[in-house]
Amino acid sequence: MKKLFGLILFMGLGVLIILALNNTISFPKFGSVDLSDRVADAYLDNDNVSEVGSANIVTAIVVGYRGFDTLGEVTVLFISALGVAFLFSFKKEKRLDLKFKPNFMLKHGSKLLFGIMLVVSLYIITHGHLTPGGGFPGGAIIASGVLLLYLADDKFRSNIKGFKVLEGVAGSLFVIIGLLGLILATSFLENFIASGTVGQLLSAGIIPIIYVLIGLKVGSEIASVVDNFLTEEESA
Amino acid sequence: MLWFDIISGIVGGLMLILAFLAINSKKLINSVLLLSGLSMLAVVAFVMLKAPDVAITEAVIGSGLVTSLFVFTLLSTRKEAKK
Amino acid sequence: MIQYAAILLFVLGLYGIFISTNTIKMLVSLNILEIGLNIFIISIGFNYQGIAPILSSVSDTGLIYVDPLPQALVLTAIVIGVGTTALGLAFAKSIYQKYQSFDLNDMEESL
Amino acid sequence: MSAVLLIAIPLLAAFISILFKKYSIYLLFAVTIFNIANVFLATEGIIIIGGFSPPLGISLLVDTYSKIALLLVNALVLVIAALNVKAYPKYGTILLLVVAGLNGLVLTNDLFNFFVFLEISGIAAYLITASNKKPITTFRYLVIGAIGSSLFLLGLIILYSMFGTLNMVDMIKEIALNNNYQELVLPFTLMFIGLGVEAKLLPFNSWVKGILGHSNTFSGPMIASVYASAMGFVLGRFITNLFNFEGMLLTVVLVILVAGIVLSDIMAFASKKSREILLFSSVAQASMIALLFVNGIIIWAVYLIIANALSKTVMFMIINKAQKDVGSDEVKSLQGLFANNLVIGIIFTIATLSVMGLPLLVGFTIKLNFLTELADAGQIWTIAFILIASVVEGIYFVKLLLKLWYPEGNLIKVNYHLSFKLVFAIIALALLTFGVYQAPLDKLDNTVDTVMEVVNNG
Repeated sequence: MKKLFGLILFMGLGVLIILALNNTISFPKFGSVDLSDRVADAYLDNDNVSEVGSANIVTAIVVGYRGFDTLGEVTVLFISALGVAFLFSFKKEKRLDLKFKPNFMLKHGSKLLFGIMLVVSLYIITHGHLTPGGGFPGGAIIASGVLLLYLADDKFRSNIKGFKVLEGVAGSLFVIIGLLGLILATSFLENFIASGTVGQLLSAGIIPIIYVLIGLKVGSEIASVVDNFLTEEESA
Repeated sequence: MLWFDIISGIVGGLMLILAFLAINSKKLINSVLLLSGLSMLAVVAFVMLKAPDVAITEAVIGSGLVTSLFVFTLLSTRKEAKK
Repeated sequence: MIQYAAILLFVLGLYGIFISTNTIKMLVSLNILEIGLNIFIISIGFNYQGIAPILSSVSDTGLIYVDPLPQALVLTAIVIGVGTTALGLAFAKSIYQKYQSFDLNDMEESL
Repeated sequence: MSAVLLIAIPLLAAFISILFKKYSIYLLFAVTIFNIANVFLATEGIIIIGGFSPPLGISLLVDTYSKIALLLVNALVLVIAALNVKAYPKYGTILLLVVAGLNGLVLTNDLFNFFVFLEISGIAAYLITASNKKPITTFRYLVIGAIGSSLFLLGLIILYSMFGTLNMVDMIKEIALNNNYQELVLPFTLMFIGLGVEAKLLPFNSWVKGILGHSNTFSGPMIASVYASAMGFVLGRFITNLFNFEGMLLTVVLVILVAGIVLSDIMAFASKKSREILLFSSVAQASMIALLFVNGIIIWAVYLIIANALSKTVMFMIINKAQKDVGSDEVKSLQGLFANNLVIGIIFTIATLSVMGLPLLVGFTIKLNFLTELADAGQIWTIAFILIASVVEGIYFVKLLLKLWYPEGNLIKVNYHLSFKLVFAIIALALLTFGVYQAPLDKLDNTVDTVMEVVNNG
């Protein structure tokens, strides 16, 4: 009864929000957005596109115009990985036993698959400024590859220390590139490398470099979170 | 435009049903799997809304890694319950 | 249509958080809320005639693109959501280790 | 020096510190001291990031108002970390991220960037409260905090779709052009609720009791004074510049805030636990600060934030240390705490009297001034309720003080380290000086006012 009442109450709230939005004149109707009075219009402007040098406008925004947000975002992931490790720090650790015996094919096939995933993620990361994708999905694919290794082998433990070092170094390099922008150009995270021709692999200035760093950082952070979730206290 | 509305209506309706089931399901593992399905449908919605970057990210992170984290949490605690 | 569904998903997530006493259920509801919010954010930049904001060459003129800014924001929001969920699950697990349950009602008196 | 270093250097230090875990706390000291120096050197105005002019890219806004906030936040983090270096040595990296997150919150001039920093500082706060060893309360805090920031995000997205910009100064101009407040009610309500969750405003703050009611010498002052003051400054920025409450919404917000002050003072009155009395008192203060900002009394709101942060640091630390040694925070079991600790007792009394607003202390000056300004604005009902709340506040604080001073039965022993006494004495002296000597206040408040005007005019 309480649940039904709650459902009606919250659905009413939702309908209220929808009605309020429908009655707002400045709120554009779905599917008929006019970009000309938004700041996004400038991002699609030809001069700006060739200045930033990224064919994928979303990448241009994520790493270029709003690169500071992205720095904040990898920090969020960093701090939650830190927190997970903090909460799961036991005196004696062991691998979580999944009670699942992998066969020969899976055990060796997974290593091959891991290699393929690594290559794919590398492609996705380095082509982030040309095609959909980039640092976040690429890094997440690396982490999924690590996850696969964990699932295929009951005894597998990856090198957590290595992840930590990678995380720290990639993050520091991100900030250092930002500071280089402050020193070599005028402002933090400013592009200080020529942006080249739009559409080529080696273009867009610091965007591919930052995306590689983001990919490494996201990958190592999520992988260390996965490792932490797969450890437990040894009950002996 | 008409087809878009029909398909998006179906996707949206399915998402609402899945969300409702996920909230009200008795077993935790079912609720987690329904969330994963919901996330998959969200990927479809992102593709329809012309957001390929977001779709890829959601597919890998949202429905893959988050679900596995949920499942690991449930797995690690189920074993303790048996003891 | 999908915009309304997104708002309803958002309030469904809120509803789920308020009625459930189970930590895992609360996190599932939080994820539903975030999915709804993400779809809503994308939907405010959508245009029926628009195409995905990736240029094939600089000289393209007269093409309508969908708004790229909300997409960039959602990329950030998704990753932030993963961080919150992972931390929440870690807390849920440590609650479980302390009280042997996910249900907050089972341990209200020991609070 | 550029103000962006205030955010970038702590982040860099945090990323480096996980490679050298043992030295992270020393890195924190170095970084906060560097930041405090940097606040004085930083140039004021709009700081561009990424080399794109404001509406395109993200920018920071540095003015006297944000400089005061930065100074307070960084100095308090330094003091609290230094006093807890023995008891909680593992929090160096997290505190570095707290510094980066809160500095970003205060400085940023971009709504979505604000949301990102809200998440950074929020997640850091969950980890700080994990030191309470009460995972359930922390989990509740995490869920409520996540809802709050999601509501904030929803509100800002609606604003973006209406005005097509995320830059705050730009947004304020666009809103002034639009001149239709009716449309803004929904996004502003959502954003206000989202901020209210973090700023401990009453109907949205169900997490506070669990968190501060079980706090320790580290998490108590961090949440009750550092986070509270940063959120107070941020709330002030939003209320005076962006929200500009009008009409129905203004009435609703005023009623909520006044009810928040009265109700939380009554709850403090009814409580028998010393930490709960303190936490309800700080909830009342948070609502009071928001109320002053809504009424446009910026100067005294800023001083209230500073005075509150200073006195709450002292009070939470003293009570939490006593709780740790005695094992209970019931007022009864702490009776006669100050009979053995004369210095600590005097300092605690000064801080309490300042919060109550007795003459000769900074709390009195603030209260007198904002009541006069409210009277000028004709807010008779608000004044009446604030006075009632003050009387209730006075009664429960005097009761608390009497119990803590006069022992009953056997004496309890709590040892405060010399460094505690020294820092507390300095804070108490500051509260006294500001109360008697007001010349620097008058000079400072003008600048706050003028900068606010500059921002308002774009």
